[in-house]
Amino acid sequence: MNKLDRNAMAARVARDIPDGAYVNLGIGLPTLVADHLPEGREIVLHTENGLLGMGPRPAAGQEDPELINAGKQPVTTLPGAAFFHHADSFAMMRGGHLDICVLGAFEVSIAGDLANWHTGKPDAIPAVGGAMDLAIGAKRVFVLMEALTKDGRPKLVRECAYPLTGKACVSRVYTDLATFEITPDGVLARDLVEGLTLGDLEGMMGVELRAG
Amino acid sequence: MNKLDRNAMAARVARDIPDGAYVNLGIGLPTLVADHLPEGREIVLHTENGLLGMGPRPAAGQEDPELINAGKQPVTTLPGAAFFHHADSFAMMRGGHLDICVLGAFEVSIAGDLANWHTGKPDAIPAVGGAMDLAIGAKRVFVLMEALTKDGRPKLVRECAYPLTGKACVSRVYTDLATFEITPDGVLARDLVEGLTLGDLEGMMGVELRAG
Amino acid sequence: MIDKIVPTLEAAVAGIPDGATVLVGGFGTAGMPFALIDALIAQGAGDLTIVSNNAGNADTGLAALLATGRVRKVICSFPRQHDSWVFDGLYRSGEIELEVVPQGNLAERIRAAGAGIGAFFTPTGYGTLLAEGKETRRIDGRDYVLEYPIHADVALIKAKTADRHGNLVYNKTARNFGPIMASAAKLSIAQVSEVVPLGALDPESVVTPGIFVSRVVVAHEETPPSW
Amino acid sequence: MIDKIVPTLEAAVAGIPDGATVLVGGFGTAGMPFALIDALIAQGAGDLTIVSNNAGNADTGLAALLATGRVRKVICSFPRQHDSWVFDGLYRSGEIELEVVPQGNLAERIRAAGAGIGAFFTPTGYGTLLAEGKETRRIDGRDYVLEYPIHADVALIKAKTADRHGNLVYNKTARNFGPIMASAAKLSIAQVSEVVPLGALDPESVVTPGIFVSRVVVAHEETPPSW
Repeated sequence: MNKLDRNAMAARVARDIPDGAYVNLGIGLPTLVADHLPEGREIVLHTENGLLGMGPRPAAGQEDPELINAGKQPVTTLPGAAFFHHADSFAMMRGGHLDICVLGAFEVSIAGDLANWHTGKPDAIPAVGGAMDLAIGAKRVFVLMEALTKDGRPKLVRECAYPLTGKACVSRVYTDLATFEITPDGVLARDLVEGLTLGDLEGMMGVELRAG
Repeated sequence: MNKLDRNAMAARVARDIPDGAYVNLGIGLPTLVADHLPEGREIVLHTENGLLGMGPRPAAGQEDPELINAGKQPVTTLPGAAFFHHADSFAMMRGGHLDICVLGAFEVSIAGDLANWHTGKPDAIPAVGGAMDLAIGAKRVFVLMEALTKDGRPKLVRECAYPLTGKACVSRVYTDLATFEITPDGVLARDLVEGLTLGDLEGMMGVELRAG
Repeated sequence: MIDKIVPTLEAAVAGIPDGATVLVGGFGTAGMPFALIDALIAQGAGDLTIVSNNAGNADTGLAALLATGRVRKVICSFPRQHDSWVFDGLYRSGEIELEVVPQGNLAERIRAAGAGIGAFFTPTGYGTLLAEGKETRRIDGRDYVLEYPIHADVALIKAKTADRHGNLVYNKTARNFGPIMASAAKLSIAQVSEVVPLGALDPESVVTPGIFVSRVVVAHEETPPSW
Repeated sequence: MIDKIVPTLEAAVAGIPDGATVLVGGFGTAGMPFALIDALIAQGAGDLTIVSNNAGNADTGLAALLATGRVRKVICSFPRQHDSWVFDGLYRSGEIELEVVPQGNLAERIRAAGAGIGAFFTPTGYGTLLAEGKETRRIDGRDYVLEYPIHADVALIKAKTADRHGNLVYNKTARNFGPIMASAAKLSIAQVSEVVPLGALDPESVVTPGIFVSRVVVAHEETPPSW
């Protein structure tokens, strides 16, 4: 069984982003999706700190401290870009105008609940940023994450143990083992990596899956 | 007794608008206030259809059909003007950012209730426009109206008979007979026209007044 | 490739279904999308709910649409005007429903739809006929009325300049309801005076980002005076 | 004559009282009004409530203000960062209160304060720890949480260019919270890179109309990188 590496995972998501889509890529692994958007598709990237039409990181020396993304990294603008303030930016998200949002996660439940903001540890300082807005802030919310934690526990779960970011908000989960479609009738698994059967996968994840 | 004419009434209001004020002038008689703003004061006029820094009517032939005021009459912009959309414009009003709003009225009650949008006639088609927003849309709401109806009934009343535009929203009423300050402790009358006593005025208006 | 520019007014209004709720921009004639309204009349959709500041003037624009009998209901702030005879006639004969909304609540309800807000407490209208039957609440010593968003199927708006992404800038007080209406409809259609190449609009000055715009059509028309 | 330009940073922050609620613009270092924050530190007001997206980075700006011990409470979306050691220390030792608000609710609550909205139903946060104890409601099949406006005494923001009326335009993503914060405070203070003559700003492109701005001060400073 060959798990997908981070670039292959990002490329897998990128393949499903259609021409013309308005997309927000979350911090961390999802940011990598931008590097794999298929040639010939025009995709408009949103960053919640007030920009549509975000372009790639500028060349060294060309960074502008006042042109950054949600991860506070330097970016550029593409032709057709627009700046707006924070209330307008989050109105755009909350109002369901983005086609797709790609997020990382600690856990996703089979009902599409998302946990990605808080470890729940009693001594952790809570910090949510835009996570809860992103969770409900697109027509479709894709999660991109490893299927298992470092110690081998599944991250697609019956019910989230971590504090929730949003309820029933995830449409699809892309992982290094398979892609999971969250539906009202259960979870469909597809794109299983070579050498992995649906039965194997069910065993590893501990939830019921159907071929999708 | 010399009642003030319309221009004198407008000039009386204009005298009380301080330098630097942000002001909305309602349709009708209040619009006339703009012609009487004292020299040397810089006053910024708001029109609720999306403009701060409204200037006077342009010269004949210079009208722009896309540059109008709330009364749908052609206007101009002054240096320092800004355009904005309707939600922002009414947020500006509702949020209490305007210093003064000057409105016409059918009736004002001694509690500061305002009636200026609807005659209440059963066959009238209701139409409110921005009246209710203006009524609550400034730090101070001034009413400019004749003190009496054409058939001699007072328009400053104990309780409004016409349907309300807003409750307890009027600060001051400028009329052709006197200026009335609405306070929690009752109505103060000042600036009585020559030849009119407070007693006369009380008799005409049918409400208790104090010299202010 | 994103290209929201459509070649004809007919293509611009294609697919608007019977029963649609349609936001129509404009305050007076400024920002009123006359060409799109005419195209909607020609297109033929009926049983419409129209949301606009007014309910038509004289015999053109919204008034012409109302005259076709294809409008079931009007939601507006100020239907009655000296030249609103088309609406007045339909209303008095019971052929059209009317919901009157204070102008700022109308704007905020449209904005709320675009912004994903479920409802909001507004002070405007409290204690008046237009708040009768509505939920109220005293918050921090002030009285408010609960108002709900106005979601729409279609928005017809007018802007000055667009690019192929649908980014828009407006002209003066013709901006009015355009930006919020664009955000509140599933299908937002803008008529513009000109289209410029992508990148020609300054990102700092774009008023409506293209994400809110579905179709753009060029319509050369003189704005008639409102006065 | 309206002239909101003040000559010094000291004059810009004069009169900020103890106990004030202060909105501080910026997302990362972009739009962070460092000069005004330093002036507030020098001015000495205490017992402050600070509303900002973050709770300070490294030892400058907001972090320096927190380090003075003059901040009672922070309302923000994301206090915890790799370099938020000043805040972290105060929080862990119980010397500062924290209210964490999802970023979009934070923005909308600030906007609501400026817009005179009494409260609003937002879907963000529903069903999470951050909505515990809050009023909820199901509207049209979706669940919402009721959130209240954040009114402030003071806003400290950064813009690019101003005129003497206080009209502002911003630079790129340094715009962020500036426009809504300017609208939500009784005393809104903007530091800008330059002042231009009245009339030099295009009325179509003004982002914050001067009505929302109380004082403007020119501060020449390099924005440090956020990365």
